[in-house]
Amino acid sequence: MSFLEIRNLRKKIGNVEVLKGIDIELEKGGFLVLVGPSGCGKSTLLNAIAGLLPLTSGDIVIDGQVVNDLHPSQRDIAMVFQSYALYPNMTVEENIAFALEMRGVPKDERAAAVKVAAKTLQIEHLLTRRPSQLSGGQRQRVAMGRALVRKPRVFLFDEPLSNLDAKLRVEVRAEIKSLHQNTHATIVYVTHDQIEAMTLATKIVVLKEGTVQQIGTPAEIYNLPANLFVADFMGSPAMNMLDGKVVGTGAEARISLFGDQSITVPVPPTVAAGALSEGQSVLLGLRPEAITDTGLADPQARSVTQIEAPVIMTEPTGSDTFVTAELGGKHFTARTRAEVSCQAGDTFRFAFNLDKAVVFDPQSGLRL
Amino acid sequence: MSFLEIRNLRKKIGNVEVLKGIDIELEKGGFLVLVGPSGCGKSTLLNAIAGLLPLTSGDIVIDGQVVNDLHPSQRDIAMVFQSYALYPNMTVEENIAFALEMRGVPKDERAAAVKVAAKTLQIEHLLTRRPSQLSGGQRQRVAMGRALVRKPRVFLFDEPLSNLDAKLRVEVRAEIKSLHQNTHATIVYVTHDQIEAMTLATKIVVLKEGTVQQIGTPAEIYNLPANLFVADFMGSPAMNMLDGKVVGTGAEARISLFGDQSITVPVPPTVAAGALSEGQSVLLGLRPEAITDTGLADPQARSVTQIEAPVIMTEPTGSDTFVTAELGGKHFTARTRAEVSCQAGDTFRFAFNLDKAVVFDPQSGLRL
Amino acid sequence: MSGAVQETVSGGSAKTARVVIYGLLILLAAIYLLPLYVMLTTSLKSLDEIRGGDMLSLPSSPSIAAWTKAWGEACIGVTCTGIKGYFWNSIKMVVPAVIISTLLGALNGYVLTKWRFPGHKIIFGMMLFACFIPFQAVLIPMARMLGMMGIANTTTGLVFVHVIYGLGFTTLFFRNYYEAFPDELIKAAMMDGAGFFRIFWRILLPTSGPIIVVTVIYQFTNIWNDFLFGVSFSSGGSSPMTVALNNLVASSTGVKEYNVDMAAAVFAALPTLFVYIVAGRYFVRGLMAGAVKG
Amino acid sequence: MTTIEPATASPPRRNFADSLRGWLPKLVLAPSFAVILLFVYGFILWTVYLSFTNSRILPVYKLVGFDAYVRLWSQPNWYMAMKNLAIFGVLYIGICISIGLGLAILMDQRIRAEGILRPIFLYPMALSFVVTGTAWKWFLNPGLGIENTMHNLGWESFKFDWLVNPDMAIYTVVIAGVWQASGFVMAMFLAGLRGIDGEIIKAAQIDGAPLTKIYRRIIIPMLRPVFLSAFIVLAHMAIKSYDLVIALTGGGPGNATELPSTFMYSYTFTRSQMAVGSASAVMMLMGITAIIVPYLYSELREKR
Amino acid sequence: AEEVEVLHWWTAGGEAAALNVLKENLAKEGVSWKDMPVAGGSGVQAMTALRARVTSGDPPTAVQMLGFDIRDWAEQGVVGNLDELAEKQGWAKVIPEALQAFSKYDDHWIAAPVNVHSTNWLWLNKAAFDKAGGKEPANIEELIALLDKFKEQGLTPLAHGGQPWQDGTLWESVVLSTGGMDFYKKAVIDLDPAALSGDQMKQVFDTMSKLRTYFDPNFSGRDWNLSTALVIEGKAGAQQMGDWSKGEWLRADKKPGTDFVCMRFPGTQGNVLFNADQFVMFDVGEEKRDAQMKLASAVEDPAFQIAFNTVKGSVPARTDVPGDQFDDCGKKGIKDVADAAKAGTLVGSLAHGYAQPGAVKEAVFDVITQHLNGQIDTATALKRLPEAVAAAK
Ligand SMILES: Nc1ncnc2c1ncn2[C@@H]1O[C@H](COP(=O)(O)OP(=O)(O)OP(=O)(O)O)[C@@H](O)[C@H]1O
Ligand SMILES: Nc1ncnc2c1ncn2[C@@H]1O[C@H](COP(=O)(O)OP(=O)(O)OP(=O)(O)O)[C@@H](O)[C@H]1O
Ligand SMILES: [Mg+2]
Ligand SMILES: [Mg+2]
Repeated sequence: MSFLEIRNLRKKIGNVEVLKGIDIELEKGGFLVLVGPSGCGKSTLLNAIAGLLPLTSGDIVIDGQVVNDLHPSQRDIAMVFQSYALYPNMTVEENIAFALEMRGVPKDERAAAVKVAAKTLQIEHLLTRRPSQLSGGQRQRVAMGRALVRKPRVFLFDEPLSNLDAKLRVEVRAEIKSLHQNTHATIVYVTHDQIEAMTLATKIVVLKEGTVQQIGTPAEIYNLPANLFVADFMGSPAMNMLDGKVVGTGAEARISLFGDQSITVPVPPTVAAGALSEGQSVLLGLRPEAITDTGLADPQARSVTQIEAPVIMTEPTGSDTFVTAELGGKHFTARTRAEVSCQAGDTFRFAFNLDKAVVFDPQSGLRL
Repeated sequence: MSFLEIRNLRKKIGNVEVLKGIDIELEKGGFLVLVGPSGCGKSTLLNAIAGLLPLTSGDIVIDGQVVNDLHPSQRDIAMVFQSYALYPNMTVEENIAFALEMRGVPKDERAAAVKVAAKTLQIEHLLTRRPSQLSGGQRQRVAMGRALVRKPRVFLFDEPLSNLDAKLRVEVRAEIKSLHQNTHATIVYVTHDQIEAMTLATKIVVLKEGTVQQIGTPAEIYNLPANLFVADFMGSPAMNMLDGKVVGTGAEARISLFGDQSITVPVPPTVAAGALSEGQSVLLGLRPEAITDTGLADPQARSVTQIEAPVIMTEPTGSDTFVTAELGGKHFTARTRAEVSCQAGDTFRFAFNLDKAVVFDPQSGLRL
Repeated sequence: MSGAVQETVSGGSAKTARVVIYGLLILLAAIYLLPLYVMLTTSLKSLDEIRGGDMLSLPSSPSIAAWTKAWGEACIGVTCTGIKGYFWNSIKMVVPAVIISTLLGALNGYVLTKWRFPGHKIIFGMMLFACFIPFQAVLIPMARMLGMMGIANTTTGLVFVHVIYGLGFTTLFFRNYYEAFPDELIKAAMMDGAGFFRIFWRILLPTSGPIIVVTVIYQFTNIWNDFLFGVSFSSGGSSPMTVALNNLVASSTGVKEYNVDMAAAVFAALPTLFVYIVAGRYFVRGLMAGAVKG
Repeated sequence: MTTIEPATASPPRRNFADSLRGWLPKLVLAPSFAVILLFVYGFILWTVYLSFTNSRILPVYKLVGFDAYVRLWSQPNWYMAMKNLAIFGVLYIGICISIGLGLAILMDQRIRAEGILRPIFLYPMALSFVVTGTAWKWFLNPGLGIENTMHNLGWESFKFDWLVNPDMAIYTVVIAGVWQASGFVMAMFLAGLRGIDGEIIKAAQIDGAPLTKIYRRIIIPMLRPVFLSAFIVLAHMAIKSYDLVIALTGGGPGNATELPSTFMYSYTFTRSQMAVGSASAVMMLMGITAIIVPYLYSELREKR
Repeated sequence: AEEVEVLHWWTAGGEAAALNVLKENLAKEGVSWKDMPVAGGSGVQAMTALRARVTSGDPPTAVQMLGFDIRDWAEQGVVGNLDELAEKQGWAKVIPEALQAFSKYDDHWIAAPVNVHSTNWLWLNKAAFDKAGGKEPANIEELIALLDKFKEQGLTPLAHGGQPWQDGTLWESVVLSTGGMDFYKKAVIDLDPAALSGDQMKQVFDTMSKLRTYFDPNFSGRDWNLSTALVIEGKAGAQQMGDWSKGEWLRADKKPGTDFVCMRFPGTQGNVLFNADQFVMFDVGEEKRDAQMKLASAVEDPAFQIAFNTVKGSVPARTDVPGDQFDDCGKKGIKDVADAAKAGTLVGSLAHGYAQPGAVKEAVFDVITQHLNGQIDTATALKRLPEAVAAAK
């Protein structure tokens, strides 16, 4: 049975419907990540769960109890904000203990609880400082401590890492992950960083303009995006979308690419049987890492097609080199090994691994 | 001959020496990227080049001319700021034309120049808007347009992409790159994003606390970091540093890892001949992408060692999975294929590709 | 601008709470309005009604006779042309004084934040401290200086005095505002080839709207309401409004025409009231933007 | 905050245009500063000098030592003024801040009519006491004002004669002063409240703090800088208060509402004891300095 | 054209109208009038403004001024010289000596006196007075008895405005009544410490305390004319005030003898505490001197003296002006002044600056007001009075 349930949730702010009927379920101990472009309603949804915004319609159910009318403080939820929202006038210790104090927990119990939380987060030496005396990463940890100490039923995180620099972000991400693994907390987490979403989530919800685009595990979202929006949104560089046409039918169907009859690839295994009809225009979605130099091609892959194409630009990142090439007037990006040396203008031979390719209907944008 | 030369540049602010003798040379049309942790003096150096800060000592030479005493407006330099520094009260067109206006360029010439720049950057439809009505990416482009229109001798960029979200960053990065390739402009670029540095630079300068750590091409910096600082700073996740001890001498020398006599690897080809002596403690630096699942191991690699280790944590990013494992009490991170399924607690067999491994002296921190 | 406390899911007591809040606010507003109310109603009453009646009652037969008298007929000294002439005197004094002091404050704020030099803090501190000098203490030496400069008893002299003693405030306002103005914009303009003044005119001033509003409101009300400088450094027909009002209201002999006094007082208050009501919202916004450290 | 120094600030070789560029900011500031130096600090020095003379009706410049100070500190009026300033200052500042904060908090509860209410609370600041003094005198006058109104309404025993009661008159000055300044204080607090990060309040709500506690424990402590600004503004207004007293009580009944500012004015200008007046001005300046300078110091130091 | 600039605090009502006569007279001589009215607190603001003007080196042509202020300003060497004109018009003969003492400094004429006020008057509402027996009180005791009768009628017995100068005006009348002219001179003019703290002074303060009980509760800070209005309207029985009070009665269309009674403050008949408005001529330089002389001459013009003083309630500063255009009170005033001038009992009023310099005056006021308002008791007042005087000297 699901622990957190959101049923047909709608929220109007002024005349704008910001959330247009959201349905989500999350099991106990699950880690739900909400992703979506800026302004899609992620924070609004999180605030609604927390009770910081009244709902227009729909229900929020926690552990079987409809909490729509409960005040935020009675929902037994903790929240970590993007700005951390630490109380600047209190020490770290007071910050962490504040929620307990509000609940009337006796002083020595509070102190003990703070100690435990501080130990978990390795901020014991900071307890007497004020937020202004902390670095970004430390503040982040205090904010987590404040949530942790309450042992709430649900944790909410609103873009907690977006104020950190890249290096720290990786570290704190790992901390959050291990925290989740150790405490088995139920978490709803907002981000617009796909890597964060992929690495942390047990379940990802992709939102766009107040509607759910897809709900699934990270692997499902990444490998089997429900539509073009999800495909494009998750992953960086974005998934390549190659114009194709179905040639042949049934088991013999192939897809010709780049408007070139001579380049055909087999229908990827991800496509549902009978979803394609001959002559149909499709978009073949292929992640950059599925297009590589021939040396890197996955030896276990079932269908690899090699295609030569002129190189437009190379971007060596050190660990890999992204190569942008052109075929049929369209660009695509491949991820090759860092050693591969090719330059703009060269013609290069790419290995297309079609095991993970997905096919979309260009009209509806849905995956076939 | 170098086009931009910085000779023994020092800058004191108050009592603090922020730049401690910087020497840099950049050829015409080069793309120099300054990287380094926050507060290392990147912006200060850029401001010094621009003439926005007086030097304490040293020289800045552009095209053979010492410009130390020239006012910023006379150095023929354009700068793009992190915040873009668009004039909020002017339209896009006025923003772009401002520098020309200040130089007394007649109105119709200005309009023509703006048109050309706007076309290059595809912002023609935005010319009458104000900065507040633009998205982050659009602002970025206007800021570039403002620099571009002046056709300066040198472009300076101070973290121009750090305000953009991940997706947009990739796009604009590509734009800057093609801009550089098309205009052959001489560019000095500050960032603390390694990917940006790697993909854009023809030359990278790594700064730390006001001193140059290493100057080199992106590949040199990434593959042959001069010291532990550079090694750690460039690349994400960071380079794994494995404790090692040299066993044997000369051509037979190997390095035993993890304090375990039975795990030995050959001395990597990057190590200078005779740099190692028997029994010496070393740090073996290995990038995460050089440690993979056995299925992905580079078939062309010369020395691959397979080692089994217990898995601590896995982080699937979609395109890859980062696996953190433990040996000899130390953690290391491997980049495996996304398909690889292993979980915390499993024992997993890793392939260590030593072609690109580097060895450091743990005392001095220098590469051997 | 949103309230600090947002709307949340709320219990049943919220309705009563709102009633209490509105009730309190309306009650307080009524109390705050009383003096103005009394001034207005009194100015519309006849003298007999004022003497006999209740201060708070509404006028039984409102008449604007007192208004026309105050404006055009009341005697101040030996001239009986009402306060209208003095109204314009005040305008002639306030407008240049506000413009000049605002402009100088803006320039000072600009230099003190964007063109710092060693000692800028001391200079700013000294200018700020100047805000706090009691004006009574400067009357005599000021009169001497004005005499020496040949602008004693002129509107120019009054403008000069108001500019000087307004400078501290205007500089403070603009400095705090420009402090938050990104340096990078200045750098960019410098590299674009703009000089000191052009940066100011073209970049800073056009974006100083909120703080200009605060400064203008502040200066306008202070200078308009000033009495001490007005009575000391002006004479007779060139006196500002407040001096004329005082001559009308505080005269020690003769029948007190309270309705005329009040009408004149309302006239004297009109411009500042107008400024506050029209620009009040920008005032809080401007305070946020710089005058108050939040 | 970084500082921009013009590139031309230090290099050795400079042509005229460059050196002008370096000097320009200072040149722009110079007139204002010079004027302040002369017309504020020069005058302060002049006042200090006068306090050591025996100037009476007009300044004389012959020094006679501390005579004026001796006389100042032997004036019962001066002690009364000091005592009144203490009472007035404490109450005026305390009540203004309390009411201003209270109003700001009420106004911050998403009030619909904010646009109407704000100017109502602010307008007293716009009016001089030359204008409103008469109305206030009426109000507080037992025969005309509130007391009379209450009597007319049938509440015969109502008594409000503070204005004419020497022991209470100073409190009427407080009332009128609060009326005038509290709206301005409200605006300052409102600006402060509007500047508080909404997420912090959300966090406190989730932490289970009721509204009262959110204000008491979180918001009000965060407004500390506003308290300081308000205190400074009010303190200096309290010390400089002059119109208020003159319009309301003229310093009476007796000398019950004498304040240092009225003391100084009357000794300098009506009593022809300019030296004593100057001495009292010097004392006032010292008082202001004691309040302002530490504030200025901390204010200017924290930036860096 | 010639111009005079006149600083005065007759800003409204009849006085301003009377000044208009002066203005028009001057206009006939081709001199325009630049008005510089500064109202408030019997010239407090005016003196401030004057100081600013003089300091700035641009004094007005003439300034309305009282008593010792004139001397103070004369000492500063900023005033002009009227000797020539005074000589020509024979001022010395027609202006009482006591006044001349202030109009001249160092034997030079510096001011043109406009009028002579006297302060030791008592004003009674005729109806109430008649009801109370209609007998003029001859001393303080009888005054108290009269006030008691007013009280019985349900009136405010004594209308008083609680401003320092009004308190002082009442006080000086009480001093004069209690101790006679000798005591007044000793205490107020000579500032004899013994007199200031002696038994007679104790009696004065006790009387003040007694009189205080006949005030209405609203007296604090009230302007004198409002107190007069109370008597006019029959809400109060009596007011002690200078003769300018009559102007209020006249403006209310009341007639002396029928509607109100004017009498010397009980026990002071034969003595006059005077207060004269004078136009002090400042040193304005040669070009403006001619106009200044015309102004001074116009001020001393008998026609103007009559026109002005009938309105103001005071008596002409010149003793040679016929009194037939004046009402009964005016005639009595003219006679009293003339008699007193002869008898040497025309003495300067303390409350209006003709007995002591401003500093002393204000210091005495301090004690009087505090005592009257119950802030200090009589013993303290007696102790403090000589101290305050000494400190202010
Ligand atoms: N108070 C408000 N009044 C009007 N519109 C609002 C308000 N709050 C939010 N919105 C609108 O609701 C939409 C969703 O906002 P929300 O903050 O939930 O986006 P988000 O997904 O969190 O974006 P981001 O990634 O930028 O934080 C936006 O279009 C926003 O403009
Ligand atoms: N005006 C100043 N006064 C004192 N120290 C300064 C000033 N400006 C910069 N610094 C110091 O100089 C050092 C370098 O600053 P700089 O801005 O160049 O760093 P940076 O490398 O650009 O950092 P970031 O990546 O955060 O932008 C920092 O330690 C900073 O504290
Ligand atoms: Mg959000
Ligand atoms: Mg920087």
